[in-house]
Amino acid sequence: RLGVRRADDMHLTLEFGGGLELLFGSQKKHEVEVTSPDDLKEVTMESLLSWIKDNLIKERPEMFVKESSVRPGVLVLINDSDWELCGRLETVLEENDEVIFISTLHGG
Amino acid sequence: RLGVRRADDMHLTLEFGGGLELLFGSQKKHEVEVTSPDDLKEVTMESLLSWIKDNLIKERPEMFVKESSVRPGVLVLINDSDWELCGRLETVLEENDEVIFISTLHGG
Amino acid sequence: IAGLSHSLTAAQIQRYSRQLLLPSFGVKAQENLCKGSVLIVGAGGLGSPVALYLAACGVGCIGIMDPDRVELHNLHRQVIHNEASVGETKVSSASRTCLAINSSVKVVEYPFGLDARNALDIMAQYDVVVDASDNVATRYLVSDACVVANKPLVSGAALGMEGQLTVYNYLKGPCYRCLFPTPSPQAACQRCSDAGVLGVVPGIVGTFQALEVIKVLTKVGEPLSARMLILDALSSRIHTVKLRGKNTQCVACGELPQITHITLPNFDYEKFAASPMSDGTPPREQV
Amino acid sequence: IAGLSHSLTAAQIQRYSRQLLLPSFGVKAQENLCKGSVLIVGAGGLGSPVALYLAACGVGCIGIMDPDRVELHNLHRQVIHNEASVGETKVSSASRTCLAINSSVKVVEYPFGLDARNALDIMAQYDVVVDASDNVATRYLVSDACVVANKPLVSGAALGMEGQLTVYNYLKGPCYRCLFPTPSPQAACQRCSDAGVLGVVPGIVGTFQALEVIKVLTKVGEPLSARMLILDALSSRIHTVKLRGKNTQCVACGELPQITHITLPNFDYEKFAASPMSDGTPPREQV
Ligand SMILES: [Zn+2]
Ligand SMILES: [Zn+2]
Repeated sequence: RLGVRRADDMHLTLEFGGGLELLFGSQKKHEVEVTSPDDLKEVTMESLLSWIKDNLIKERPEMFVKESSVRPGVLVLINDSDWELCGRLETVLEENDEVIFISTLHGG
Repeated sequence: RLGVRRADDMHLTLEFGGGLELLFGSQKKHEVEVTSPDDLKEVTMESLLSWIKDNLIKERPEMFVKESSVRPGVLVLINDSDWELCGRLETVLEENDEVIFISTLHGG
Repeated sequence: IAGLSHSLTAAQIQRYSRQLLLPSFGVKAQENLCKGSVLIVGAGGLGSPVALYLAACGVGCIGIMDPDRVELHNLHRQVIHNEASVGETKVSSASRTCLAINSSVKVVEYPFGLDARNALDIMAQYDVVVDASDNVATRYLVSDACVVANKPLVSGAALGMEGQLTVYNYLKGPCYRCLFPTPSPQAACQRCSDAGVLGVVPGIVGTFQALEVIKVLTKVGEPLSARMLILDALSSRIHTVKLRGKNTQCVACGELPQITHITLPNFDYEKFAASPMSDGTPPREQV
Repeated sequence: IAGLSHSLTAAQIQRYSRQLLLPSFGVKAQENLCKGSVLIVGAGGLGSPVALYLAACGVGCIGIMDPDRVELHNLHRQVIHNEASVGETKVSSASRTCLAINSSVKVVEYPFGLDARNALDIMAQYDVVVDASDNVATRYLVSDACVVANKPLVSGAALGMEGQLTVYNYLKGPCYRCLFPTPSPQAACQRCSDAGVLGVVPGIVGTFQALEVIKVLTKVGEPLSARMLILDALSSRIHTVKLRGKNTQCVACGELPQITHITLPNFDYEKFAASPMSDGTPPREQV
């Protein structure tokens, strides 16, 4: 587990694929404890992205994030469902949610 | 959903594969409400099997159950995990658990 | 089966007997296959198993499109070719293998690449299109052309130890641009010639693509429309995820499409994708 | 790559270059493949893609075992054969296709069935065994023999629109008898000749079996030991589940095994499974 668990921390399982894992030390799966920003009780996808940028990413952040969202070509899945279906950046995450970031592949 | 939901009923998702679905009207997936037997609060795999035998099976029960368990050649998975790992017949089921019964295939 | 009124010959009944036995398949489904047609864009790692299995199961007309010739380093994954076909065009090598397995199907060879000018005319002749290509520019072209020509698109991709598969532009599902309105940055557009690929990975994805084509042609089962299959061969982890539906604002398949049969032929896909359609680009690390 | 001290020839480096590029694969893994050997029991629907992709990726020695001859109704799924090989033994037809793709590998033909007397001697010569057979009796024999000969077993099955795959007798995982100490009742032991099969289903399972063989031979990635891949082609649902570990009471791989190199050769597998090893049984509905 990454990070000491504080009272209102949220445990999430993050996965990076399609090459994105190269930005995270070539590790695909990460069990993390995410603190909800300042007084907000909720962790949204937007706060998760900035948490990842500040705590997890090892190199070339521009290959993962662009402005406040993910860079083009990255598919985001929350519990195996496209985040487009649950409100993209506004999606409110829950304890033990699984979030997958996967870059679309072009090879064949 | 099958069956009227009573207070202490438990909703389960059952799946039959590898040919077993032929005993259940060729329907693979069944969303069911299972009542825990008499005063017991719990639904175990054993009580689920007898519930299935009494309420769901359409033909040739001997091709599904044998004595109080499943007949040889049937693999039982609770939330994608072999029931051998969680106590076979004694396993206590929880709300919204997914139980898969799949007959081993021999063809090739 | 022979007694029923159907169009299968005795030889077809014998050849496809094991499929005809299937309760969920049967004569009507086989007839749909034998009358069906599929265009396979790419005769490489993905296209090999797609063409092999579609010829074997009896798809009436198979179009195969690829500008390249067979090379030795293709053979670890492009199992429709062999040592004797090195130097030959991929489409003629693939066609020979398909006809050797099933001489009753028709194979049409397109020894050149799909481009904005020829896409719509060629696609119009087929029921289903398979994207087995290897570059971003072609993937946008194939998707746009399928939307304009109103054809379902079975799209697969494979690189390294990973694979992805979905059916675009079918039922109420999204198209490629619905998912990716803007292309990935260049550094994320890798080829097998850059990042490498394990042979069986396009093998698994391509065989699965053949399954999706069969289901679209026969209307049997639920194809991967608005769902994506994700394969990680290293951990043998493979699962399907739920995708968004059509984007009403999509420039291709939305309510006010900018990509039409008039504008598509003049669209510069290589410029849009900032990468060429043909192989031979300098290696870049996939991110 | 050429500079490193390794045993690959220039031709091998060129042929396998796209695999050698893989960070997770590399020269050492390719050397393991080229020095590796695999016995494929069955040259049918599953054995076809297994043999094709293992020959293509360079497995040094491939043994193929099957007593049958190629028939027209095999060709919808057994894509290693073709119309010209109808009537020929399946092993010689398969061998020809493998060598056409990769003449640098060795293929050993066994034009007869595995049985209790020949199993141990033959298996002893191989690193990994693949169960691509089509009947219960053979599956128990192959599993028991792998336990006695201490070989990992990549076991696949396909029927109708469904497929299953796991790696038995490897690391701390179970063997076939750990999962199924008693065979299924006869009514549940169906063949493709009874219940039918869609060609791509053994195609997907068999290609996946080739992946598992590669991972066992190269020690790259996590193979499906104590996990099972379950495919339902109708809904394109494919997922892996977690299986029990070794059963210490197992008659084959347990602490006090009754199946040993002494008892195995005299064990009557057809009687135990109440069904014959060869094809041609009367049709029964799969339950
Ligand atoms: Zn669209
Ligand atoms: Zn055992």
